[in-house]
Amino acid sequence: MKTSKTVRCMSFLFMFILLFLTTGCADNYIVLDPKGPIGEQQKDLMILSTLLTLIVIVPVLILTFVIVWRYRDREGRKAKYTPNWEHSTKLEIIWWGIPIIIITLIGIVTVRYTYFLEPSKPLESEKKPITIQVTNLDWKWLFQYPEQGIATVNYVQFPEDVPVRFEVTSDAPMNSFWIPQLGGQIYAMSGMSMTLYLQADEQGEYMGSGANFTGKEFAKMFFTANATSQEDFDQWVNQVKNTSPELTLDGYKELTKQGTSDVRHFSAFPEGLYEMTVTKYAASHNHGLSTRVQPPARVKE
Amino acid sequence: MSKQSVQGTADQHGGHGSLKSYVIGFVLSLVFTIIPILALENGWLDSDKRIIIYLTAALFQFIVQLFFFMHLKEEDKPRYNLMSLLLGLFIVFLIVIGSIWIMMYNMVAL
Amino acid sequence: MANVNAGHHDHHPDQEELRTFAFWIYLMTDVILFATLFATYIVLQGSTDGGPGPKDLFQMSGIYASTFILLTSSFTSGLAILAMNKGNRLALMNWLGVTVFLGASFLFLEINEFMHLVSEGATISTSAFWTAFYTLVGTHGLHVALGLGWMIILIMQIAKRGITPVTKRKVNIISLFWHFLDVVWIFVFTIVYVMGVN
Amino acid sequence: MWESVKEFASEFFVTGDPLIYGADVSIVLSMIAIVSVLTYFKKWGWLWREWLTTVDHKKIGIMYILASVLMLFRGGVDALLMRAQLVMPEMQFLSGDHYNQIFTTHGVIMILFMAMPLMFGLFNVIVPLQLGARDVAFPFLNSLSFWLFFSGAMLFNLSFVIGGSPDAGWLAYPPYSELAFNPGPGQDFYIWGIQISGIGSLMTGINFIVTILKVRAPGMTLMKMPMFSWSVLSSCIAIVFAFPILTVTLALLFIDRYLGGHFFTLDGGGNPMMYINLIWMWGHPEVYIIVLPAFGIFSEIVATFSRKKLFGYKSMVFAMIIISVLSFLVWAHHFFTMGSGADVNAFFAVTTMLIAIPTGVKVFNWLFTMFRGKITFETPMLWTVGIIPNFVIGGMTGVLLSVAPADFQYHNSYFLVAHFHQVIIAGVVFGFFAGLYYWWPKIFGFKLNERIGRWAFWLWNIGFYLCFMPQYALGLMGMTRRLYSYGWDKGWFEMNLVSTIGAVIMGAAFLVQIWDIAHSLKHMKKDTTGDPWDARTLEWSIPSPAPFYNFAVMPQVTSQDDWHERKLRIEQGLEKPEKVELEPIHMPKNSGIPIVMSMFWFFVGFGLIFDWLWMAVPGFIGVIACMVVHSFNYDTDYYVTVEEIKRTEAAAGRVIT
Ligand code: HEA
Ligand code: HEA
Ligand code: CUA
Ligand SMILES: [Cu+2]
Repeated sequence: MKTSKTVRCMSFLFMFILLFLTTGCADNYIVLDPKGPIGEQQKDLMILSTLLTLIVIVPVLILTFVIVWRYRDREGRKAKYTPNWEHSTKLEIIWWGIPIIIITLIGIVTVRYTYFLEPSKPLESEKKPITIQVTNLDWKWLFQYPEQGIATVNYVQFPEDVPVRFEVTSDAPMNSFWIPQLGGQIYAMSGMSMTLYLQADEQGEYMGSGANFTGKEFAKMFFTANATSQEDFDQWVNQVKNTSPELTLDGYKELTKQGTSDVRHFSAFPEGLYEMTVTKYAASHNHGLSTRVQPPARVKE
Repeated sequence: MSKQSVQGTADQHGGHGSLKSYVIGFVLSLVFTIIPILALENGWLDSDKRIIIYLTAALFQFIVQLFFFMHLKEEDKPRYNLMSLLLGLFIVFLIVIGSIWIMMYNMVAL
Repeated sequence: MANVNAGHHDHHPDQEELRTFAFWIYLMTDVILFATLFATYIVLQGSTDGGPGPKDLFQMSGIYASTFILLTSSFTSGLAILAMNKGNRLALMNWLGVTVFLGASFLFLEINEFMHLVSEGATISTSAFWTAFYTLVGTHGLHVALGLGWMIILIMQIAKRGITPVTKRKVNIISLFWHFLDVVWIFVFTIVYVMGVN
Repeated sequence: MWESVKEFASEFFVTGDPLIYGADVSIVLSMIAIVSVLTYFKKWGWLWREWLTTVDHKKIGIMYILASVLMLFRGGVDALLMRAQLVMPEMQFLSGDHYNQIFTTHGVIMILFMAMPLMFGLFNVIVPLQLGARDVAFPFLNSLSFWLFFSGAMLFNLSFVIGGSPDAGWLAYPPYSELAFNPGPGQDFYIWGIQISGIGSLMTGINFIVTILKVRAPGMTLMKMPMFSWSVLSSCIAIVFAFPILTVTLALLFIDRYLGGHFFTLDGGGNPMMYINLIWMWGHPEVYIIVLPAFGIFSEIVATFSRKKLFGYKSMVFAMIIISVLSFLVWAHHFFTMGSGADVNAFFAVTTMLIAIPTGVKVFNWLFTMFRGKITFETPMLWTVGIIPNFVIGGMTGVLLSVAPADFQYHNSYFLVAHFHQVIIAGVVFGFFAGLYYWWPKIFGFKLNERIGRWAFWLWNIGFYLCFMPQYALGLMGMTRRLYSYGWDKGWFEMNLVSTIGAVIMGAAFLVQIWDIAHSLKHMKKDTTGDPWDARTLEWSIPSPAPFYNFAVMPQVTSQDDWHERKLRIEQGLEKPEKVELEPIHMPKNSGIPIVMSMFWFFVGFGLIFDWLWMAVPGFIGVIACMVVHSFNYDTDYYVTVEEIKRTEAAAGRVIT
């Protein structure tokens, strides 16, 4: 009798959990609700790999319940009992073989996607990418628009359907730059400028965050990534240019001090600030701001 | 630990190694030290290729020490010493090559 | 960790065999330790932060001398084993003494070199390269120093107790350790010094 | 004068938080209580002779287990505090600083001071008994390992009340853990606490490799060795090759902090990425180090309670060895997002996935051990059966994480937190619980109460699912780890609430277990058989608890489940309990050196943390002195007389003629 309770409780529990996972407001699962090509493909990959693993995992779970149920010790049971049966080459081949096959499949998919989704690979698009330089500071994000000449803190805006080339560095402990709905993250490290291409296919405000712990107020490092139409973007740039103060070198020094920050806008920033930030730590580091050849654009599958 | 519980023979790591083998080992180790020094001081080949000489000499030197001084090949069976050494060298290889590979070629940074 | 050689002793000869085996495994851990230091050194080799590099400051003649000294000491520690196997206690102690002397000379040269480098302005906090350099070479030096202390203690024990299964095992182990340090030095010599100035 | 004392104290002791004052008071009170009880009952001598200086592997094992349960409590309290802070958005329960310290100490304590010693405890108590050996190969070294672990753990825990705890995460990534950002002593406590206990772990690894390879009962070939011993061997192989890397990595960080080095600093050409690379070269093998012995435990339990031979023994052995080697090949999966390039990521993604294959083989072999068995569900088996689906799901999410491009989305999110708690709790913690329930009678001589045990099992499991399943969801909602607070706008409230409820249930489960122990102690039913589960391996052939010399007579092993086979033969009348010739048994003497030497290590660590050379240098000299004294000591063993063996066996209810 004990076992039947075991099984019942277990299955009850699983249902309960499933219920939770499916009913908890579905639109919260932002990672599974991507708004850009990179996030889209990462989601496909997540689903594909989940399905592939489930091919083995589900039978294993079922097998566990069946075996435990059927071979429990009780009065007058009919199931076989073979106390010395300890080897079967056939069975061994099956359970070495099936996982090998599944892993091979997942492996192939993974390797292909790894090359394809390499973060520094430009996105294929007719539109010219816009570059945004991101600096991780103690407990805020600084965004610089080298093409537009403006800068912002804890807020980044860009046009939809245009590839965004994020260049990411740090003037503080290592962080990780992440906008879940657009795609995966990349580490923000001092002395290096990491490249991450993302793109928003839809207008909207997306949550952005720092994903690698940097100290006391790390939890306050959320920012908003706002994808708008090209016109709105241009208008916003103009507005920032006309109404916001300038970011001076002293202003930057102020920003690097530890502390949180509200959203801020700057109509200009010191020439070459980003490059300076990177090279400050990269005196000997062999991958600072070298002008390396760009890898070829990715092609659609 | 009573004696019957210990595997392997009680043969002590004593009897091996003769004066001759030590002398040969010593001479060889001197040779493999002098070669890289000469290569360096006299500038044999060009500087990139010279590195191969250095590393080969070091490797031979290592083998000499292992066999002539540390008596690796005289071990009793099962050869746990040899096995652990091979596994150890494998891990050494991983640590060194892996670090270089991961650290020196960061592709995403531009 | 030097006390791997210690522990309770036993009159069964196989207990000594266990210890020798354990020491071998300890050596493997030391191999990994040095591998990690080497990996770090290699990765940070170029990170001189604009300061002096190996080519600027290394003085090879001293390094050659200490290399030959260490090689010779490896040989003499082997001779000590031979003497021990012949049951010649005095020769054993003498050869161990010679090894200690050579090891001490090696250390002396190394300390000298370090002092020279520091006087040239390359300290442990000059740049990542020098940090890695002092750490790697210094760790080897520390091992040598440890080995010396250990050998001296061993000579005292042999003087007191003669060649017994226990002292025999201890001598075997220390000589293994000494050869091992020689091997490590070969790689320090090759990778740090020779390739550094290449 | 008074002023300067006050100033010193305010820097030295952690101040300002009622929680910490509470802890201070309770620590002082319990110290006073312990000291006065010991003094009142005149137990100091007993404590010193029987426990502190012991070299008996069983007692050392018990001390490990005791310490680790204590640490489970400490780590668990940390977990509950974190869950309390996260229960709803914008909680004001803990400040950012405090929260950061708590998740750091939680991670470090759980893995290094809870899981590791619990594992070592079981190694110690069981492995020599399974092998039919008198003790481990090096009992003195074993005791030293324990005391080093203990000093390291105490040193680390001290940071809670003195100087301040580390707050850079359980792996202390630089540059945040460097002096420039983390000037307090907390990070040095981290370094020395782990360093000292790490040296102990390394020595344990060596000790058990030698024990298993060289000190087995006659006739027990490697392929007749019980599966738990195999798992210990494979785990120790990984220890021996991984822990030196940790030692070096921490030493380098310390050189940076103490001597002004530039390994991982921002300036001076330092390279923080190298630390990340190195620490995971240890960190990944470490997680398999703690899970492999659990695999061994499942194998023993499954065979015993299915009343069937373990299925696919050779395959199991092979799988385990592969896992321990492969675990060295996968470390970069922890930093796919560091930008090492597609080649590196692809390679390490594939090696990571490969581990699923041998792990799966083990799962299948457990299942087919039960297949056509006669399964009963005593607590050890209940845990094992509960673990299988749980661990399999955790392993599956591991495989999902190993899909490198997808990991760009999972990395450092609660999805990851859920993955590792699932493999660690379902694999390691529950596995060691299963082992504890299984071997408890052998260790202490009485069984734990089954009914209460079953309650604990259900509470732990329900709590577990409630706590960690929602965390997968949170990860997919974009919640990153190590957040001390989050806003209402994020939509993370419900799941966090459920998660916290789950954590509280696990806390209750832990209390039920403590109650189980207390209850069973009170209503103790002594195990007189020595073999309460009708089990299969040698440790069950001797009385419970095992006499200090383990085996009165060395067993002669002829088959894989030797004790089981012997029982069958006796039942069929093929083998009579034979007459035996007792011989005096050779035993190691107790030694006070390990504990003294570890105390000196403690002083070295403490002195260096506070830059007090007047303390560190004498401490170091003390360490050296202990080694020298020990090296000169040739009087370390004695013989147990036949008379005493007879008396001891008779007291355990065994007549030896
Ligand atoms: C005991 C501890 C333990 C164990 C056993 C595992 C097991 C595994 N882990 Fe986990 N892991 C951790 C502890 C552990 N892990 C910890 C602590 C961290 C995070 C640390 C931190 O960042 O703080 C981590 C993080 C972590 C990451 C990094 C993620 C990130 O930072 O972004 C990855 C990525 O690949 C990973 C993968 C795996 C895999 C593939 C396994 C595999 O070994 C799992 C294999 C098992 C199975 C798959 C189930 C059984 C198999 C079958 C039934 C056969 C068939 C199955 C298939 C074909 C799929 N783990
Ligand atoms: C062996 C490893 C292990 C174990 C067993 C656990 C057990 C638990 N862990 Fe932990 N955890 C880690 C290893 C482990 N963890 C690691 C390595 C990290 C990463 C750290 C980092 O980011 O650096 C982590 C991080 C971590 C986080 C993420 C923190 C963050 O990123 O912000 C959370 C959050 O929920 C958590 C929760 C829990 C819970 C609820 C348990 C429960 O299972 C605990 C069960 C509870 C008890 C056993 C309590 C018993 C005590 C009582 C009943 C007494 C009650 C009395 C009072 C409150 C006074 N853990
Ligand atoms: Cu990160 Cu260079
Ligand atoms: Cu891992």
